[in-house]
Amino acid sequence: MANMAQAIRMALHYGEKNLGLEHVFGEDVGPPLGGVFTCTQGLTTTWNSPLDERGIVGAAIGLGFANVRSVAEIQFCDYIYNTIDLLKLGGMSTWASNGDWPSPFTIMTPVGAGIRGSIYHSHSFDAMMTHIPGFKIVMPSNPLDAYGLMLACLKDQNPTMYLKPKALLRVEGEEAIPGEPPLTAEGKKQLKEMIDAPLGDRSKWKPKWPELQDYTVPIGEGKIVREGSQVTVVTYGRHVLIARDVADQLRQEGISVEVIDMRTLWPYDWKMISASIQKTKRVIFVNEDTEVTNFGEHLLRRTIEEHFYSLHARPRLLAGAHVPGIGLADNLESASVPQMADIANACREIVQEKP
Amino acid sequence: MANMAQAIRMALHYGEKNLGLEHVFGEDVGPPLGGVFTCTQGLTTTWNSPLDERGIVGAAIGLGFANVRSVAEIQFCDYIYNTIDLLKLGGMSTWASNGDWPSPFTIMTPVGAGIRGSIYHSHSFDAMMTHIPGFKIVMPSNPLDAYGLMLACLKDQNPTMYLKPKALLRVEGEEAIPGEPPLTAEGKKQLKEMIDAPLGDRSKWKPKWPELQDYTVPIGEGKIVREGSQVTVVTYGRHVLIARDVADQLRQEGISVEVIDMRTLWPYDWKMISASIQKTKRVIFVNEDTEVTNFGEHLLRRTIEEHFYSLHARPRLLAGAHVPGIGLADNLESASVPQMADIANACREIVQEKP
Amino acid sequence: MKFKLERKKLVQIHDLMVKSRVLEERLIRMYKQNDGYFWIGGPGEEAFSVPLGLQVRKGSGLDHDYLHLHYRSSPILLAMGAEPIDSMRQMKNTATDPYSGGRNFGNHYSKRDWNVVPVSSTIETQYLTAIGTAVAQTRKGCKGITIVNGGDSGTAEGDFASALVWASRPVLPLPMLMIVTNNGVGISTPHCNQFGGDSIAARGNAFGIKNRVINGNDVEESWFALEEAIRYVREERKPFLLEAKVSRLYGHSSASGANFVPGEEDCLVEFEKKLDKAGILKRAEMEKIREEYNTTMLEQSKQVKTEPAPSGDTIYDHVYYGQKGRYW
Amino acid sequence: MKFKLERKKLVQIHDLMVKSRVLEERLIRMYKQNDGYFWIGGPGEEAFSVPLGLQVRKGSGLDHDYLHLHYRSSPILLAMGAEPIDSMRQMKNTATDPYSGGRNFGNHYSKRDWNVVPVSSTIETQYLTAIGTAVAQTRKGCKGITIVNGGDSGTAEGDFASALVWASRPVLPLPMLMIVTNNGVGISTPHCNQFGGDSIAARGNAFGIKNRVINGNDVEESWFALEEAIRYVREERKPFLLEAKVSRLYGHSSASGANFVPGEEDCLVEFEKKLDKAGILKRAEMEKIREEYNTTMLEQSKQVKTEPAPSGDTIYDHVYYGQKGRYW
Ligand SMILES: Cc1ncc(C[n+]2csc(CCOP(=O)(O)OP(=O)(O)O)c2C)c(N)n1
Ligand SMILES: Cc1ncc(C[n+]2csc(CCOP(=O)(O)OP(=O)(O)O)c2C)c(N)n1
Ligand SMILES: [Mg+2]
Ligand SMILES: [Mg+2]
Repeated sequence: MANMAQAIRMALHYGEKNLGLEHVFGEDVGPPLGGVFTCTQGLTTTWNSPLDERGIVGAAIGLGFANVRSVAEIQFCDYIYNTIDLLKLGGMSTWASNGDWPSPFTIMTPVGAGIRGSIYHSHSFDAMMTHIPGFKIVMPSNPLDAYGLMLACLKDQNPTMYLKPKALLRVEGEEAIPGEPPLTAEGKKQLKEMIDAPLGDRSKWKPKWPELQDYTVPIGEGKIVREGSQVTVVTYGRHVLIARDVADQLRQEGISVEVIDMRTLWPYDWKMISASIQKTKRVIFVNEDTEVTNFGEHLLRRTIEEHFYSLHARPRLLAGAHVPGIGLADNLESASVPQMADIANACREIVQEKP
Repeated sequence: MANMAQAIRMALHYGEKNLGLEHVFGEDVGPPLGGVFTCTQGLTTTWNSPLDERGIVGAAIGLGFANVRSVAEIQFCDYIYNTIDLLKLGGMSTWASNGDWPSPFTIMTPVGAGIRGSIYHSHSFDAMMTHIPGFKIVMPSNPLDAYGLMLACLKDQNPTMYLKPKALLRVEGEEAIPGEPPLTAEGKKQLKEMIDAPLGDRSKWKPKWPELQDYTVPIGEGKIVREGSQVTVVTYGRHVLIARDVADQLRQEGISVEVIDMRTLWPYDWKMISASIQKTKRVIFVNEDTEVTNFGEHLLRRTIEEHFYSLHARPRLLAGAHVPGIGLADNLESASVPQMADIANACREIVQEKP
Repeated sequence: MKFKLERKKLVQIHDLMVKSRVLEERLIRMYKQNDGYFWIGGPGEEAFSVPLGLQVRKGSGLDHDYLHLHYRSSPILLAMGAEPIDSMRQMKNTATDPYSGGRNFGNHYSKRDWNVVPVSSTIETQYLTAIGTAVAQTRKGCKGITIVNGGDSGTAEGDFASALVWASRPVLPLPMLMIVTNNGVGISTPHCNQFGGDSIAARGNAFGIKNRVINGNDVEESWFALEEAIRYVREERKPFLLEAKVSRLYGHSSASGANFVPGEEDCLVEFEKKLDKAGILKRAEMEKIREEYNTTMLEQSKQVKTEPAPSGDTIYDHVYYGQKGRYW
Repeated sequence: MKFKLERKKLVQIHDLMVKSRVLEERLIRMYKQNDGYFWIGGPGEEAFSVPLGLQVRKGSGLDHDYLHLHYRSSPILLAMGAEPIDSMRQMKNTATDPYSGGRNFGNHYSKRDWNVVPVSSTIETQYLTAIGTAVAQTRKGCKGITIVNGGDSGTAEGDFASALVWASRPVLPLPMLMIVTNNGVGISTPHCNQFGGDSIAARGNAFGIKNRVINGNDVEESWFALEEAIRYVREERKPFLLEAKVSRLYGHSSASGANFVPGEEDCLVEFEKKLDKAGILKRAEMEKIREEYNTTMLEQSKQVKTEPAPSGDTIYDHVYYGQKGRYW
């Protein structure tokens, strides 16, 4: 019953204890706050960095050179755009040295809209990030995956980018993280008391961690969240939950939707996606980044490369409008990123479409 | 017979004289060098900035706010990646102020491979740039367009991004820039003597500018470089020349290739592209940026949206390999970006492909 | 103690400080009543920022001052004459919000008529855009200057140093007043843990930039320091770096609760004590001013609730200047 | 004049300076003979960089020194023991190039065994990655330090200031030696036009960072300044900022012709004059050393020409650690 913020916290704790994680840092990551979304509360290796994203990413790369495990946070992905050159650099060190230097470090950052975050707390980062070679890029849609993907990152020898769908950080899991208290109201309360920092003075507070177990979601493995036969919806992050709801709803209309949660954006599980498309012959890619030079366009291009002659309907992309930002007012946000109804309608349309 | 560097220089001179251009700046842009590719020699408003791309882009945005015309150079687009947040900011000011502030400024930067520039002098910037809303983005493939697109930028009320294909900067034009000396060996020599800075001491040198005329290539208008009927090749920058050569070569094999030079990457001439696809039913998008989350994938996606059911063959993308950089050695560069043979083969394949 | 400013000015400053404080408290209330999604603002910076707003050469174009501000600048704007109701419109993200049409968070001003460039949430980038207007203002005979402000933690971004480099280039010194309002903290991170050395202002020394640290909680100290700094920049056409120590009275933002934080010096309380003691204004008069603002702004906040929300089909408007609707 | 260093050391330094100069001249020649696409390097920085290379605590891992270098660092690497022929391999972008396998420009070293992190062409980013190894080296009992160098113009990038901020945080001072080799120019742009203030080193003051400006053309001044700075950083576990004035003897790079530029002080000439005068080495001996290096390196450059080029199908190798071939 841990929520995603707690799951990430537990994964980092597991990393500190078992995987040599030595530095968890970023703006307001250390005590007393433990991160603006509480993802780093109660850990022993956290510290507050200067307000300087370039320094943060540079430090992460350097720690990787030193082979000292770190997780660096960029407070919101909206503020990562002054470090693109450094991400490119971090993603290239192994390659540029012709294999001499491994470069293990993890950057995590909250992404996406859905919380009325206005222009600078609503950005998505999947488009730009997938254009940068050399990283492995993950994005969980539930607490268990959040835990398992973080452990996967911490075990990897390469730069990893961990995208946190910010609208899901408070959403509780339906599957247990190995070691967490029982998935009951009681267990939930217990976990909160164990690992959530109290309000008020925290200077003397120490968390009590559950006996957590190893659990890894291998990088590169997607997950079929709903099986279906008529259309495949490929997505990640918060749109997994929306697509799942769409699938459940459309089932009642007699439409069978398969939903794939990519979990890893790069290198991604093409085998799974491709097999599903081969089965359903219809595919919709969904994400909320702006739609021009968008990662979904890459997936669509690959679909065309390999399945053009066997598709039964035009493949589609549902993505964010190509606007400079997400406007704050409700109407503006809703008009800017794909909504549940948009996905449902696209599914209805595509299954009816005849070549 | 001006080459592209001279054409840009002449356009900037025209801008200084007639369009209120007041600041042309960047690293080594002013005297004595006049730019690492000589594009800014002999102008009156040039100056050397500090070695600080963030300051350069920030200054350009601020000059835009002040409504003072400027052209800022980033020495190589390889060094623009520490300013992505600022480009986003510059592209958003008009929108974020709900239309209150215009934001006229131009950034120019050399792009692309083809000169054995190794990792940090070979980058392309079209993928990332087209993902950033709010700019108009142009990229000439010949001196006349270079001139006309620069004037278009200088007349625009919005942020403009002027991408210079560095491999073409020394390539001479086949069409006259209005006012330049005759397109003869004599005229070429004359132009050189008039506007190329001499070797050695330049402190007393002043250029003699030809009587240049207004000539604008409207932003948003592509150009059909070769007419053809069997396949459309859509490209820009240095690959226009390569595609044109491919068309000429394949004509002899009896294959009719239409080549479109987009000239403006955003907002682009979809009307022209779409009409051509409607005619040929076969399309190949070519660029040299890395292929994942690539602008050509956007164009392909739009093609699928509007022409899926009428295409006669799978549409294709030829782009750069998804590697962290262009390796220096010949074999590495050739294997990393589309070569003439790759385009020719793709054309041969696609015209033979039967659904 | 004796004031050096004349009574009229003191009364005006006080009035604007109250107005500004009442506005921020109103915005916080709106947030807490779900009439806005996020609050951030400037309560605690009035003693410094009102004198700043009053000394700006206000207007549009190069001969007036350009302002590159951060998100705690309401006292500056109100001192320049902005209407509180417009801040409430932005808070409520109505279509009538004159600063962003309901697109941006509150306290993100933008006013071309007054050279107030759009406030961006991105920390410290304003020090870079400021370079541009200041370069523009190196034009011969130009009277305007460029003013930029930001917080203390933000000076860790390299952009702050970039501004120092650009402003002090021997070949083109810039008429730029660089302000840092130092409240000793960034969100939850104390300044003293993160910065070696004594002051932020001292960073100017290595660039030959005149600089000074002042108590920004003191109205008169602020007034005269600003007067001196602005005069220097305007006349010498050279940069000045001014660090003002201020308070953060309601925490960082609504994300940290937006509750009054006891223990910080409240410049308005201090100023009122002095005004009272000096016989410039009586307690009752000051109470009355506050009451009146409270009443008007409550009314205005009700008014704002009746105003229309922006419609979804406007999202593409103004990507380009003068453009409306989807353009591609 | 009298030397303070002992004879053996002086002879060693001289030998490495010559070796380093001859290598650069060989690389330039290779470029001019079309055995390489681009030259950039460190002729003119030997008097400073050889003493640096000799004082590095060389090895791999936290207890040795990490080096975050820029593209003029051949004298450092040679002093540490690098083989000239390997630089030629990189120049000729052969598959045998141990630093990048023919991927990167010459003088872009990378050597994990010696903690030399990959040199990147991007100006000033090395000051940011240096933060990371230095943070790692705050581990208790750690003996290694982090050394970073770069040019003067590059200090205009905010990254340089970021390093100052991070290195001097009161809660975690970093064991980092920050070096600026100031040759007074960046490509074509003179330093003096672009920077106000007296020195780059002085920027450390506002952060409480010890700093010093030295004549990097003087071998002994460099040696002892480095000795002092390195000892301070290693023992105190605190940062030091060292600015060394050096020369740029062959212009910026092959882009500006790579020809010898008269008028700059040549540290090797100066050093040889002194060695001669002090009777440490005779002219003829020094000539001989140079001759020998010339001969060997000419041979080596011929050898390099016979070595294989990397093949096109390797472009995907090592995107990830240990991975070969196209992986997606
Ligand atoms: C580039 C960037 N990074 C991070 C943030 C998130 N953020 C908003 S305010 C803030 C703290 C700012 O502290 P300071 O500069 O001292 O200003 P103050 O809020 O104290 O006035 C942070 C980290 C941001 N807005 N922009
Ligand atoms: C971020 C970045 N911007 C621009 C360049 C292009 N460039 C290469 S060297 C150089 C000048 C560097 O001058 P300086 O820092 O003084 O070092 P020097 O070459 O004089 O040793 C420039 C502008 C670059 N490599 N990286
Ligand atoms: Mg602060
Ligand atoms: Mg230099």
